[in-house]
Amino acid sequence: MTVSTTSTAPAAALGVLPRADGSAKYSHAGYTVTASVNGPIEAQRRDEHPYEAHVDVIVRPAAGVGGTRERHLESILQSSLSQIILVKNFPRSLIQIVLQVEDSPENDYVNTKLVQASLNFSIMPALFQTAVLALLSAGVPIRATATATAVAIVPQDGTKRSVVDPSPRDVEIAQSVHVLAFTSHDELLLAESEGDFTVKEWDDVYETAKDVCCRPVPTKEGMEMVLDDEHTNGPDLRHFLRSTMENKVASDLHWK
Amino acid sequence: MPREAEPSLNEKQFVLQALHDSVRLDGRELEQYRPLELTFGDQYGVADVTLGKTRVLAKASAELTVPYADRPLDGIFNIATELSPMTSPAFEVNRPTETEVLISRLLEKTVRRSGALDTESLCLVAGQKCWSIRVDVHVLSHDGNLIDAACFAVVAALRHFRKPDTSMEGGVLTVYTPAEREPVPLSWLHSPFCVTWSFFGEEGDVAVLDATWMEEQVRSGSCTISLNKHGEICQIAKLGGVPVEAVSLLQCTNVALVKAKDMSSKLDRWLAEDARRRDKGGLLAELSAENDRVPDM
Amino acid sequence: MTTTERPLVLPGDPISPDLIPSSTSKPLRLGPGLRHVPPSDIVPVVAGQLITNHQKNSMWVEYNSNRYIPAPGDLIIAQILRSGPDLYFTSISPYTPPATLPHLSFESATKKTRPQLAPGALVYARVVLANKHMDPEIECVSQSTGKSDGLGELKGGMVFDVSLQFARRLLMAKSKEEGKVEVLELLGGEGLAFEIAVGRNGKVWVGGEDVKAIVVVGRTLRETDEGGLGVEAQRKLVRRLAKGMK
Amino acid sequence: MPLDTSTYGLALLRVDGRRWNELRRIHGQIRTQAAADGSSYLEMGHTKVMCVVTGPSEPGPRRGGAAGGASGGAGSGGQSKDAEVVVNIVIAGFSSVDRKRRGRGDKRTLEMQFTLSNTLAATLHTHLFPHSQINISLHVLSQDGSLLAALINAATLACVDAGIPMTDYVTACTAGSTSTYAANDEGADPLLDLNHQEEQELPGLTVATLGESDKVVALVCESRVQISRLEGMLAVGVDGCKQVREILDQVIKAQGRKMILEGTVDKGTGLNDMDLD
Amino acid sequence: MPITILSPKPSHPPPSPHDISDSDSDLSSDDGGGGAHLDFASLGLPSHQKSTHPSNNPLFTNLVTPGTLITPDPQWMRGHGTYIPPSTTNITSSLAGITTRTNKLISVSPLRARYTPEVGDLVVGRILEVQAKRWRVDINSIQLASLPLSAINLPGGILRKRTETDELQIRTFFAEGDLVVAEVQQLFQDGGAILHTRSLKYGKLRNGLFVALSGQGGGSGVVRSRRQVWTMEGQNGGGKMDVILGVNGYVWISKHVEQVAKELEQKHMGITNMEENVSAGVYSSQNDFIDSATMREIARLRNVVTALVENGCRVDEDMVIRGYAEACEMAMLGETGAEDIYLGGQRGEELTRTLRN
Repeated sequence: MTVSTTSTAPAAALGVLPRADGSAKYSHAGYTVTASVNGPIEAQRRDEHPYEAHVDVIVRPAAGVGGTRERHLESILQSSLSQIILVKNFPRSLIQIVLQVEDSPENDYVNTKLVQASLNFSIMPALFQTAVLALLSAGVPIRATATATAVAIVPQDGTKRSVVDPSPRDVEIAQSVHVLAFTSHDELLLAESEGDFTVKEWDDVYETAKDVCCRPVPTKEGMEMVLDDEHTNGPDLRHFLRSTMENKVASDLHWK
Repeated sequence: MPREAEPSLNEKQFVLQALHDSVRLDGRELEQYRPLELTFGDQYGVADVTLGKTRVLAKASAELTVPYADRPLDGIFNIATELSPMTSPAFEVNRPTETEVLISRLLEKTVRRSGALDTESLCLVAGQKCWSIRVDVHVLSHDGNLIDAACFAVVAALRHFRKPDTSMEGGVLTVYTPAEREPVPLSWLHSPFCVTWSFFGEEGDVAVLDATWMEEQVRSGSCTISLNKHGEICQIAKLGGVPVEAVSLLQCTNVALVKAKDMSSKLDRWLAEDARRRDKGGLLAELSAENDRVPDM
Repeated sequence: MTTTERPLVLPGDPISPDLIPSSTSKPLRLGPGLRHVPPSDIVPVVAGQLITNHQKNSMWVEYNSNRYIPAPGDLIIAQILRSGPDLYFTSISPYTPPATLPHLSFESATKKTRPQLAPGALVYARVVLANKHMDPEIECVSQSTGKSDGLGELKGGMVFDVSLQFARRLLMAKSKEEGKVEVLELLGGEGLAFEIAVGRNGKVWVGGEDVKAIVVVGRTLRETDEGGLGVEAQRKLVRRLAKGMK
Repeated sequence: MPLDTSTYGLALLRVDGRRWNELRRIHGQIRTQAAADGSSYLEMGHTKVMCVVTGPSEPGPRRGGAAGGASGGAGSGGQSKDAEVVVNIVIAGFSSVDRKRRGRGDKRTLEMQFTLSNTLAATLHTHLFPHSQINISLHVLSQDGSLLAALINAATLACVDAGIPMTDYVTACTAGSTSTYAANDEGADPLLDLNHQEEQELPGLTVATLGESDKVVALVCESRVQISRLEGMLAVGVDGCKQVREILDQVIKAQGRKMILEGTVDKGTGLNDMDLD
Repeated sequence: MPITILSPKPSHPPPSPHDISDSDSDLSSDDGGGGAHLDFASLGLPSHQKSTHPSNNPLFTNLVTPGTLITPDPQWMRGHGTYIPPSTTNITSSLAGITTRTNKLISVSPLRARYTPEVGDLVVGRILEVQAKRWRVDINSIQLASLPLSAINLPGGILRKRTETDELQIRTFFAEGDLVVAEVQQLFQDGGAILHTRSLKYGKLRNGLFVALSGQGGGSGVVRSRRQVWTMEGQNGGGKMDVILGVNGYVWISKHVEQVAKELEQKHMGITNMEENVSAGVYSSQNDFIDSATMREIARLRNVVTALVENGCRVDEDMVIRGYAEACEMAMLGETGAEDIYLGGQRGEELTRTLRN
């Protein structure tokens, strides 16, 4: 089984929405997502929890009205983000995360139906990553940072190939698609799978994803990156996250 | 949902006092817009408009569908405006607020009712097949004057948009995927723009263009005028509020025309720039014969 | 200062032990952005620069945000929402539960002589009580001296929103040296007459007679904050705006 | 069915036989509902509306969302203590030819509610009634053009009947132009008070003014028209509003006279009666 | 730039200004400036009125409508129902009503308006809300009135101290939906009223019937007068009836209960004594037995009141007593005799016509 990736390096900008507490715009693998984070703010009575903050995630497709698929994505994101946010610090309050999809890669071979939007499962990593960046931008206390990726198992010439950050075309022909997220402590935070796969395949996917998400932070010399030719699959998300935050902190603390 | 915070009495008084002295908090002239910027997305039909700290994203999309029974010769054209909590936590999902209804009505009147898009050209087979064009307006950041920004974004997105090409041969309708044939632009008739005046004070004697959110919260009335560069009014909406001399309203309309012409030429320029940028790669070169597939329509 | 002394930390990053002050005489004090995980781990929860003060035996993470979380002792600008039977409900930051301000928490206030504040009035106040399970409480009088110490209603003027960090820099005792913000002195130097009150909740109140002067002060503050201007750029900005006023 | 405007140029008569500057018949009545604080019934041609005003009174439980009607003036609970003007419009299914039912969330109706409530809030002295609500309920029984204008006029009448202090009457009417924008006819004449047929085919606007002044409270134009024609249309509309004000004033005065004659109210003391005491 | 009306090219003479039909309630502006239809008959006015042109009638000179300029003379002071537009001295009417002048004060009393409370008014109200230390009472005004717990007579006499138990038991005195008669004790700055029931005349209402009319403030309805409460004999075998005309337009007609009268007699013996007798019975919500004849007469009295209002008459003691007597007579002339209490439509008109003459 070979591993391949089609995507380019991710790009992100923080604080793009001047009126939100925190915001981020993130583009990767053809997806562009903008997120806003507001909180902790007053929770509605029905969402109020006496001992912890309610995390509200809203996913809005670029075109068309959201449906059950979006609600499903929201509930997955909500439960995994609640794990890293220190919800106990803000009882009875609300942390609201709104994810607006701006662009998703188009499958040039199909004319999609758009009025009833149904977001593709493989958008998950982009949504997740944008949410984490926006939380960092808002300064909402979190336990650890986290990175996420999608891996598809695509049959090819009788063998199977796993693709990191699959394109819509890959997803269409894939046997199974998996989304995994890891915290900065290398803990598995989220694992969602669709399709047929064996335990062995899942193990492979896990290793691939962990490799993308949990690459050790390069030392100051940056030599490791060059020498380590095994790690050429996919972008180094953890490094990306750190350098993005470095820029943000540097510009915030320019006066120091 | 938490209520929208109201400005303090000090702020209200100060803003009014300053406006009476023709001073705006951001140093603008009364009839001056904030910097208007537009970026197109990688795809066709995505327009991201910023007006100061107000930011609106519009995305146009097309779908094949059946025309309405009472209008068999027309395609379908809709503008969807929903303010999400991203705009402000005071907006709730699936609970339309007054602001939302008003914006959506204004866009509807300005763009749809004024016949900016030729809906007849969207019809493919009378009574059976037509295009349904939909524009989704997403307000990402609200710092006043959503209407002007949203209208600009909608017009920009629609003019930038390309729908899949179709052909009719021997009664067989073929819809080509983007891989087969380069998508085609919509049949566009004229470009209307909204210009919103805000009136201040008991007498409504101070009139200001492109109000910020703070100014909107203290204004006593507003009037949105939609025009195209040919000097045709598409819509005027002064929905109550402080009484304004009829003569002043006529002057407002004349100034609005100047602003609309200005927006029109800006949009033309940006569209041309984007077209040049896209053309460079020679998009058609990317397509390879290997990818030809039987169209699914 | 080199970056090694102020390393970038992300939430969950391990902190190398040599950065943790090891004085045995004083207890270790953790500032904002850090979390103590028993038994002995100290973990950042926000992204920022880790700052260690060996003298005071304290450490914290320096970061910027837009959402004010009340802390006791902070000076803030609050807006009266409504009056209850014996206290005012005030707003410190948008969309958060109201903070309470007892009617008697004003200088020499009694049941009969308490100040009458209309909904929408502004007060400069100090946070007395802030904890995560209760709505915060603020006061406009010093508990120890019974004096207002400059707290109380802010009359007239205008409020400008700035980032929390910029408000903190303005409030620093040596704002010019430590906070690298010189605009207020510069504006005063240009001959502008104005009063100012800075709230830790990211609000700056500017009072004065001249509407134009207040607007210039406000624009200077906002542009310095949003543009992240250095001292030299601040000088240029003030010169430009002050010139435009005349 | 396109409106045949070709004959207008010859006879200068409109489809219903009116001249360019003529209003249709206006019939107004007040105090039509005994139980209400104020009520009115108004016909402008074949457009017929009914209005009931309740209040100013203690605001009821807070309504959720936009479904409960648009509110103008100042909201309750905020800093401002002014009365809130809440308008609710019900358009009867049988009021128009197509018998189309409009749901509660219909955006056109919501927009009209908003317009009406903000129009009335501009004249009603809402500051006199702190923490209260003025409920205005309108029912459209029959539609033949100039609907918004008829609603504004009916609401004004009902508010006067309810004894709510106001700066002056707010009256409204429509104005149009004799040829469509496409005709690009520079010599197009303005028209006063459009009926349904004219409203469908010709450019038009609704204008509401305050009292006898030229001050425009509401101006709604929903059709495409050359900017050069706006002045003429607006002028005719503003003049029409003044005529409507005169008519509404007479409706109120007639009721007042009736009450004086019946002895329900005293005749009062005026400035010139000073010698009497 | 003044507004000009652009007239069509082949200029026709504009239609004559609309002849405004002055006194017509059914007012119309016909095509081409139609004529006025004067139809006094529909107003039910005496025919001799026809000759007077309304605008010349001195009766109508003080009738004003919103926006009417009353005087530009700055020597006058503006009162209720008027305003002065900014940067002028013009006292302008903000209501449809009648101007009244008290010395230098010009005000307009509306043809009709909601009740505005004044200190000392006797009102009938309905408890809408029970709060910790007060009730909120609907008195047909702009705002709900409040009745503080401290402003009622507690069982056990006036000297009894109010305790926390009373606060907890607040619903046992008045609960939602109860009707009370009370006096306006004080007004808030914003016009809200505070009531009290610290007198035996006031308190919970039972054994009777409630009628809502429009109150003092304009138009037909209850007017402020010398006596708002009285007891009258029922005809046709009915017992004594109490009538309470709340100044706010709420009316209560009930069976007269002797016990209260006895207590009133005791009043002469000493107020403290008597106050102690105020028992929990005062706050009972149970009706006493009412015989059917009294019930019928109560209903007849109610119909008299509504007929008066329907036909634009004022409602005061004199009118009600005379109206009741007249109604009894009218009933006796009919076929069913005393059982006929119907006073709607024509019969009501007939009744009021007799009373007016």
